[in-house]
Amino acid sequence: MSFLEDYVHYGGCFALIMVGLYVVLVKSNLIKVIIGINLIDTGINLFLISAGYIRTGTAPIFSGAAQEPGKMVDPVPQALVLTAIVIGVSVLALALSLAIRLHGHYDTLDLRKIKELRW
Amino acid sequence: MIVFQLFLVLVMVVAAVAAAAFKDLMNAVIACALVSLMASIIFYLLHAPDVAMAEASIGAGLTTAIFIFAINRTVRQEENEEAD
Amino acid sequence: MRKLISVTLLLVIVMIAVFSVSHAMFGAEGARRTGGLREDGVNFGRRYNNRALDETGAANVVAAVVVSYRGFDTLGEVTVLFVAALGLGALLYGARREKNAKEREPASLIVFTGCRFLFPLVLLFGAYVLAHGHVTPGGGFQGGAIVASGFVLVYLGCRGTLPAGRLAAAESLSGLAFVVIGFIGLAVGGSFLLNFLPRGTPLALFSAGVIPVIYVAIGLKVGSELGGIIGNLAGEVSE
Amino acid sequence: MSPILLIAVPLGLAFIIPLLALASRKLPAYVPAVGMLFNLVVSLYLLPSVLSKPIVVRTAGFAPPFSIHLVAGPLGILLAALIALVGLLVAIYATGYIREGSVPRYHALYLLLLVGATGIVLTGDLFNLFVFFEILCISSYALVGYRGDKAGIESAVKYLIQGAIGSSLVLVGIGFLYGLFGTLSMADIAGNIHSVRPITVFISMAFLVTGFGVEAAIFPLNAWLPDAHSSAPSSISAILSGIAIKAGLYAVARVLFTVYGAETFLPFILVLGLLTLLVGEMSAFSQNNIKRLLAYSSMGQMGLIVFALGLASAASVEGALFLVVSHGLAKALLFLSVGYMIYRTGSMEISSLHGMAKRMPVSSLCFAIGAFSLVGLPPFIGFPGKFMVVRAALEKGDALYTVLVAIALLGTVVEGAYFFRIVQGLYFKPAPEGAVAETGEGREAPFSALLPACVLAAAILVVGVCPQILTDYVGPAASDLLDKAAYIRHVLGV
Repeated sequence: MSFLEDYVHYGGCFALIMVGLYVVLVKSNLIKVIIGINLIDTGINLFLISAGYIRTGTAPIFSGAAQEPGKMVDPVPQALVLTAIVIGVSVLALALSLAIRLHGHYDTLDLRKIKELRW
Repeated sequence: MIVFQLFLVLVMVVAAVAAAAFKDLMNAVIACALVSLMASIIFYLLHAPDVAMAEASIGAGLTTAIFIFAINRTVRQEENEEAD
Repeated sequence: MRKLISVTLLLVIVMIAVFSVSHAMFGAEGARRTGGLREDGVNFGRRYNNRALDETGAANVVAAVVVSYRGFDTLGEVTVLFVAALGLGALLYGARREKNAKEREPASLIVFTGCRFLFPLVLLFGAYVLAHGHVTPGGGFQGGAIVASGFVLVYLGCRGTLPAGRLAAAESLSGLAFVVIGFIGLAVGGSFLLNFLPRGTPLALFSAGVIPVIYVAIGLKVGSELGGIIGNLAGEVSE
Repeated sequence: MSPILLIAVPLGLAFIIPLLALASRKLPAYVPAVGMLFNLVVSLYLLPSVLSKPIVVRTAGFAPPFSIHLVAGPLGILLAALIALVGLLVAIYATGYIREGSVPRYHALYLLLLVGATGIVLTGDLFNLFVFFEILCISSYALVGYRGDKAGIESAVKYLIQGAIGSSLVLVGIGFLYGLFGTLSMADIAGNIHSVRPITVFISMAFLVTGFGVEAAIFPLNAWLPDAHSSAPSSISAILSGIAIKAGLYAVARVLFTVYGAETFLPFILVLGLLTLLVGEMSAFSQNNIKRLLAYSSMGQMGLIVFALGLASAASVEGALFLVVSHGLAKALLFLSVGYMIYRTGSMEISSLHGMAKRMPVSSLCFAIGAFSLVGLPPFIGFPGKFMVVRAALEKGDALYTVLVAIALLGTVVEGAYFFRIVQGLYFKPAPEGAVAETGEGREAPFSALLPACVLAAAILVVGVCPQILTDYVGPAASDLLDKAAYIRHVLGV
């Protein structure tokens, strides 16, 4: 049971990253590919947070009552993930605007049909 | 507790697979939002309330809205895959 | 064929990843059990947890890390969002007119009234979250995102448009405020983004020196940028 | 004079641009030039003082490694000066060249791209490196698609998908490193790198190098490069070829040499560089599109630089850095001079450039200078760089290296062949039918385009004639990259 408790998050995040990578590699619809990138981002965020997790820990916030700083989980991955989430949204928004322009030019989002330049 | 976490992770992974499998992009986006929502609850359980808030508002909320606006301006159905 | 190659590749990566996570000292949990290597003087997380309250005055250690210790990252990250908003505007510049031609039907009265009622409340909640980032969970990004979701409400429910000029001005001014605060720190104490205001008593609203000020600037910037992004994608920003 | 000004001042200026755009339509075009002029002055002022000892800048008032720190060593400041110089000249070029689209946004994005590149070369923190890397990447995705035509949007999509996967890999690598060491400072990680099993460290290194390698266009990861560089506006092609891939390569080199000190990994890098070189030059040889040809030639030159880095002796790294500077200047010159030729003729076919020397003599001369410099002819800046690399490879004394450098020189011969073909076309072939007859076509490029091109050409000639100007700085920069112990000592102050 302890083993499961240690690795359940890692399992989940690697599964997410793999599903995302699979979508990016195999699917040919651009919006599907962007969904894949989004899944990868979520998976990586989960991975970073899991790396900072302590099973007996508390949230890294001092709230009134005296708390032991030694028991808090690692705050740095949380800060990194806050940054990573916003970066992920930025890339996503830009990708979707590109998808809109691409659709305007070709009337399709199927990357196999878009062969102006060689892939 | 561990059962709950296991359940959340399972739902998340299933939703991700569903997001990959749906042909209707709108459904795929909703599944994607579900992934983010589950991730946000897991973040909270991992003692990261700040990240949980950010993921819930940005990941599950705004991202979905952005996707839906973009799908409205393009196409909703994924093309059928040819055998390759 | 493509599927087969992809799946094999992915399996290989999974094996590698699992192998390296199973390392005994991996992550904070591994550190707790093995001790070693990561005393206070080496490990970021433990040091910040121990000293952040004294050094920055912020009860929320994550806020202290985001704004103070790694404030430069946050400046860069706000810039990334700025870049995305600019890039989106530049890319959709030519394409904006085409879809606006067809009028959308107006929302029903109930939706319209509901949105008008909710919009100020959403903004208020966003402002609360972004101003209290240093004492409770929340802060600039979360608050900004909530403000932006208020804009989504306006686009969807009230069929409203936001003037691009004012959004751009809010973006610029809040970004400038961030940089200027950084420069004041450089001028006062010789270090960019230095916390030059008094720390105050922990857990009060006016504590932690410069952290809430920066968080408000971040919140405004994130809110206006995400709002602009959504408006551009929805084709609802008036130039 | 703190090196942080190199990042913060242009950033502040970029934030002002949308405000200025509300007030005036013309004003934003001059902001990037102002910012880069400032950067050039500051970095040249700092350059002599960092040669002996790097300046370590702390942020938020906490000592390294416990806050983000910048490490302004000779390498960082040298590259920052290069970025500022090329950025300034291309910014001047763009004031006249960019007319259509959302012009203020173009200039803001352009300035932010340069901020990202400057941040990459100056930072001493791994995650901060990632953030600046993202600024660079995202602004270049947007700028590649800036014109909104079919080719631009399509190549931007390609670039974005590959780049996004690359940055995801970087983030995974950073996660592994943080999990293992609990620190993000590059110097701190470098000091502890031998305390864990090598295989575990290797995994994170593979992620990081692959991720940064996408931007650096190292061989198997470079599918986006020819499309992106050829479809972007010419001013952006100049920056992408001259600056952006160099910044990616800097990230790879910094991670490999400083963080990991990966000596055993270097032969692999060497071979990859050689492959990149050969693939790039061979593909360039068969191109009919001038901008695609230049893009593939960038790939070839990057291959040579990676090859030189892979040799990892002090002399070869000096040669590599010299090549970085020379290729940055020469490739920017080529794209700038070709920009108005394409604009005037409306075609990117090489055959349409025939006889250009009569119609646009200055641009053609600049093109020829850039081309000869890339090939490595003696009076130009490309020659000392290539010479240094070849000499360093021969100094290794191993027959294997001699063979490898011979293969690399073969690539140079191919490069010479196609560049001479183009220059011959420019000067000695008759113009295509009907080209001269059209009104206004024979005009030379405007002054705002000729000035940067002439300055670049002059720089190429001057440094080519007396390379000591540069070699004085390249030496300390190379040791900055190679001497891991000194880097750790300077940053952590032990």
